[in-house]
Amino acid sequence: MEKETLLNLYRKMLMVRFIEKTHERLLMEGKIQLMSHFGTGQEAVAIGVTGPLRKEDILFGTHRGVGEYIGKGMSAADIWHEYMGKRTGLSKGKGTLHLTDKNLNIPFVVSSLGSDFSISVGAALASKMKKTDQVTMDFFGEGTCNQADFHPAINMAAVWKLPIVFAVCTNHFCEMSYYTEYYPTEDVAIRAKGYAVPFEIVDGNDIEAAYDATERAVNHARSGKGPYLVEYKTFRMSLHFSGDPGGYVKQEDFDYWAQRDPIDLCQKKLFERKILSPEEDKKLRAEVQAEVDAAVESALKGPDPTPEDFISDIYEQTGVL
Amino acid sequence: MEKETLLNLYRKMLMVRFIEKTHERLLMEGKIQLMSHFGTGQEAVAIGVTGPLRKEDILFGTHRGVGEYIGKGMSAADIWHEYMGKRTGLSKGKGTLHLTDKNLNIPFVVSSLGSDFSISVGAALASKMKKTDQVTMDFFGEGTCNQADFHPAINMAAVWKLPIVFAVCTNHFCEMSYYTEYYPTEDVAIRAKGYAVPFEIVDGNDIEAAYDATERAVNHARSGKGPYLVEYKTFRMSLHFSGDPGGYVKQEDFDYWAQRDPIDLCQKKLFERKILSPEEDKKLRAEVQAEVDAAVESALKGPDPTPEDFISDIYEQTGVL
Amino acid sequence: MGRTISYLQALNEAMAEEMRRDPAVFILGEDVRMGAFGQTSGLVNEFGAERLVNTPIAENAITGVAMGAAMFGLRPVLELMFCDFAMLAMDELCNQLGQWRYVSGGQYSIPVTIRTATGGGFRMGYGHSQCLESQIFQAPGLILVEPSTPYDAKGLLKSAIRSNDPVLFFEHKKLILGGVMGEVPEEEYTIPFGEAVIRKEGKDATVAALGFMVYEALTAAAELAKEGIDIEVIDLRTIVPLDKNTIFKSVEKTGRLVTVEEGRIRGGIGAELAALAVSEYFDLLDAPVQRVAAPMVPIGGSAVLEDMYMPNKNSVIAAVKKTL
Amino acid sequence: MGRTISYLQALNEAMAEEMRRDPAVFILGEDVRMGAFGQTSGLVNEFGAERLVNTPIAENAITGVAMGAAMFGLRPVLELMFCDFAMLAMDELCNQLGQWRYVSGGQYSIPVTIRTATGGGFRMGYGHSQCLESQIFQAPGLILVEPSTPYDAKGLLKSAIRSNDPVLFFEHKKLILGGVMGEVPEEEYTIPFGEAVIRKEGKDATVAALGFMVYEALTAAAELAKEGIDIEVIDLRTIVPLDKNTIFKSVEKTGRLVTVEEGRIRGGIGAELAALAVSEYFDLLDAPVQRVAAPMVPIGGSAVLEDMYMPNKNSVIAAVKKTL
Ligand SMILES: Cc1ncc(C[n+]2csc(CCOP(=O)(O)OP(=O)(O)O)c2C)c(N)n1
Ligand SMILES: Cc1ncc(C[n+]2csc(CCOP(=O)(O)OP(=O)(O)O)c2C)c(N)n1
Ligand SMILES: [Mg+2]
Ligand SMILES: [Mg+2]
Repeated sequence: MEKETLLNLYRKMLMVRFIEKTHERLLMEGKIQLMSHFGTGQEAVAIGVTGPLRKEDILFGTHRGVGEYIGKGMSAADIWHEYMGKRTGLSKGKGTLHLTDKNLNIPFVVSSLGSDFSISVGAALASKMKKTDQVTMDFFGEGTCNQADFHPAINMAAVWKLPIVFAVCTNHFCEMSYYTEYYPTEDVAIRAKGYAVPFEIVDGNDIEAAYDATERAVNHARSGKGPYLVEYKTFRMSLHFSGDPGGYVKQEDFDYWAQRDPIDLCQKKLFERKILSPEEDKKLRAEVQAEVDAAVESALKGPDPTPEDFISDIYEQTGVL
Repeated sequence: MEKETLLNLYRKMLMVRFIEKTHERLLMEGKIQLMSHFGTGQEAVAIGVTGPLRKEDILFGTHRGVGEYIGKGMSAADIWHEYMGKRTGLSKGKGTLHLTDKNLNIPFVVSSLGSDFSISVGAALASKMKKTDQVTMDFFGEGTCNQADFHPAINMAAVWKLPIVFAVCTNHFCEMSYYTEYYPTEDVAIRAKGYAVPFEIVDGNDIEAAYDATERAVNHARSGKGPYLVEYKTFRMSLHFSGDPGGYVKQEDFDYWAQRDPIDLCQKKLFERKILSPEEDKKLRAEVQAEVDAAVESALKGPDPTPEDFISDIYEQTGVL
Repeated sequence: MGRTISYLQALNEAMAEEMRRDPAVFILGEDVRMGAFGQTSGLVNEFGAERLVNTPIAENAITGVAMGAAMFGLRPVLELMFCDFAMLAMDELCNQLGQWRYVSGGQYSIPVTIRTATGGGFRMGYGHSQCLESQIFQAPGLILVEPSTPYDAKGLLKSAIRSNDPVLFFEHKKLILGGVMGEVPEEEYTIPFGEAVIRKEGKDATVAALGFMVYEALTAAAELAKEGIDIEVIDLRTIVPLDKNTIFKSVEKTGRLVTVEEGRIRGGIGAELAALAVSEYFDLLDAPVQRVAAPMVPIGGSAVLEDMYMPNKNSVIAAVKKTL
Repeated sequence: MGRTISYLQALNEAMAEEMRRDPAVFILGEDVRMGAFGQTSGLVNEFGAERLVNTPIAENAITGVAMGAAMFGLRPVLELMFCDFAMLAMDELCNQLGQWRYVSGGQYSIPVTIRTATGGGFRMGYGHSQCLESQIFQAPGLILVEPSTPYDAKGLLKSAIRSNDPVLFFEHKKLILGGVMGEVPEEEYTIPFGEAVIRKEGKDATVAALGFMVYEALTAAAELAKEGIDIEVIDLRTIVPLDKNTIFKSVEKTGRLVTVEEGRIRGGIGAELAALAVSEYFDLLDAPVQRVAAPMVPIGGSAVLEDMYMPNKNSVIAAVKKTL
């Protein structure tokens, strides 16, 4: 992988981690109430899934943290203004956790897990019918992959040979249970066999492996060969959400994966390949944290939605409400 | 296969064919209005799917004709009283096409295709939790197998190792289209791979092959090894429903499958194996038709549901309605 | 005017004209190339299989597909064969389709039209005969339309397809299968949402009806006329937006309101109309509001049971008399 | 009496007692062993993983599983984590679960209890904050329950589990997460469906409220009392069956009706109550009926927007005053 690319991915992973750690701190300090699902330890998946995407490509992301949104091009400020429910947010504070940016082709973070499977297939159908060369990336967790609509969605994508990538993040958990409680198989990816959709399984903690697999998948989809499925194996190092009491994660699993922190692994590569020195790293981290802090500051000062905002954007036609 | 068994299956196939042909005739004569989906040419699937079942086994059948209901033990009279909406019907005329018989463990013929996938899994879960040795047979068409809930249903059955058989009737059509329009694969059965569920594919026009495959599947499920999936390949020789204008079936397909009529094939076996003579066959057919005619006669004279029937059976608790 | 066509043909023409006008319009649904009830039949010949997308049987998913396509520049017209099956798609319809424009802060418009067959009378049993409009109209962000004549069917469907808001479009089976005929001009026209129509003027009571029930109300009006009772029959045409103005102007004149729908009574459209009457227009009422609707009973398969279930002209007549 | 426990514990006790009493009772749902909001927490220790079945994320399918199990001798208690997700299961709930007893001609009873968390106030956004009771109560064959106190929660949940009819049981998040406490006897008891309760007697207006809104109504009552306005507050407790008797006996006294719910207004529970009032109890009304409910707007994620959405004591006070 090119030096520049790896460094850029590293910076994005730092941004993700720092935004989420900052969110955690603000919650602890009682400065905000917005609950969250953190993606600690999964940054290489989120950034690897989005790294090879073009701006015109379409991303349907997950509820877990900000990874793929940073990866697709959102800034810390974009996120914080919306997260804090300000009218300066991308969705005027109406979405908060449901981050949306039409400009970046991030159309939907759905509330009912799995309800976006088919919406993403519809987006890919539009690309195909309009003969653009956009790819749709549908990124979701292994728990979500048990939702009913996975089945008709991947089936339609396969039948219609749509330019779409299904990216499964197997982070070992569905809420407060190990995914193995809900799976008759070790791997998720073999489900693709039923639809003759090509698939692969990669190490989700290795940013290069994750990126490369995504690139192969996206190229396949863009070239008109139809859908592709990638499973990224990783481990959720945070609890399910900010109110999760915990107690169900096996210590040995936690310890094993703690050794494999994707940011540490990437840092090691950067040091070994002399792309980055420890001093530069320190500076970079300070810079990223400063960007996050500035975004928080600015968002905290942002204006609230107004009573007019409250009743606008429901219908385009006037006079209905 | 034992002589007795084959003869019995043959008789049941005749019963199915004659009931449906009689229904068709009554419609043409304007004697009844009840629309129908006929299963002409698929009798060996329906009878093969139900043949190896015990009375305590549970059947979730399809909307297509009366095959599996006859196979599971309903009589022509059971069917006609209900079909004609009489209060002497099994469901007092409230179900009509939705044939139900608690006594025979035929609990549900659902209106929304696929909504019974999970209901059948629930039935199998109950058998497992209650430690009975019942098997649940979930029988459906390949078009229905594209409905979303197929996925979570077979997944739960596999995860919980439930005593259930998924039986797919691939009759080449989903309503007025060839199933290949909706499938990225030739076979349906390989979908079982995604859940590590064992499966096989059989000739659905050969009653012995169909019966034997079902028997293997049912034995597997009954022995506690979990679900099993069988795909029966056949061809729908009738149109989708009594109002279908037709015109979309390829003549060569029709001609090919007309040579493979399951009743003719079975009759040939019976003659060759000297289980039945042509004279006996003639007598048998007359006998079966007589039974159908008597059932129709009796049903036509059956009493209609009353205003009290209309408002009963909604709640068990009184005074709610 | 002058030309008389069927309700079915009116729908078909509306789709054909809009597809001709705008290449972004396409049709999807189960067997739309053949046309389950015939609404879309023949369109494939002019527009090709690319613009008539046959889908697998998966109602929630195909609703999502329509939604996704609409967010990226197309104008899908989705057919959900029976409105009973809309229950399979309620998350997409009510949680997502109706709400996403708002939740995205107005970034996305989602111009989806969903056509679906409603209503009973064909002995199709509990899950193919219901009118479920009133189980959907609680959701924000959706437009709900139910035309009763070929003229309205065409004009309102064209408006639906052009609308940037998601529209649910209900077609009663008795209207599409029953061959209801009506005058429809050759010239292009559209009908705005939110305008009810007075089908028959009258002074003794206001009857607000919907879809096929408009005909039952008109038959009731004719019979009541023989007894000297002169009712005004309003065809709502759109459930959301609701034309309160036309309805309550009429009530101002008559002092009496009867609502008529084929769906079940509890929490129905009649409940909403009655509630509006008693909260916002209390002073206009000279008598109790009467609701004609189906009882809280499933629809039996037997013809006898279905007939007991169905509201009809007799229910309307009885209800009107109660208000006098 | 004497013992004070939380709403959450009351639910937990009801399930524990019923599981002890009847081995056919079991619990299923997403993460019920841990307990998403804590209702089922700890039960796995006494009853084992066999009777606390963790399910995959597939709301329509797990509803079907509960239904199938109930048809074959078990008494499932299903948790749908958020009532917003009930929209994914509407076919099973409304078309199948509520109707199958009838369609089978009474052959099958389907004793399923479905518990689900309803309501807003926790900044969870458009799809985790709604009250969707009024989108389900159009369906026949279901019982709908929404208790507001620990006492009612326990007694009604026990009745639900024992009922041979399918019951939807709504638990407002402010009640389960807010730690609402109340007296609950040690001794066993159940509460029949269809009996509303007068929480506060009064003579000037009848306020019929539901779930958490009962508390807003009581707060409103206290504030109105300072102005000399004496309202009667009724807690409906069950939506189906509805205790018309208690409500309209009160209206007979007060001549005024205000309905209060957190769900959206159109076709809501208040619409049904208002419609009943104006059709069956017209002569009792001395003033327009007022409906307090949420507007036809999605729930914004921003605290500011959610607060604008939410009906509260001030809406109740304003509505009451409009009736006087
Ligand atoms: C339809 C629906 N059901 C349940 C939930 C509640 N829920 C939120 S996150 C989650 C677990 C998702 O697991 P997975 O897809 O593996 O993603 P992860 O949380 O591990 O990132 C659940 C069940 C939901 N949001 N939507
Ligand atoms: C949820 C739902 N969608 C659509 C239909 C309408 N429908 C009735 S039969 C049928 C085709 C079913 O195909 P398949 O499962 O292959 O069974 P077959 O008719 O071939 O026996 C369809 C779409 C339905 N009954 N339920
Ligand atoms: Mg996960
Ligand atoms: Mg088929």
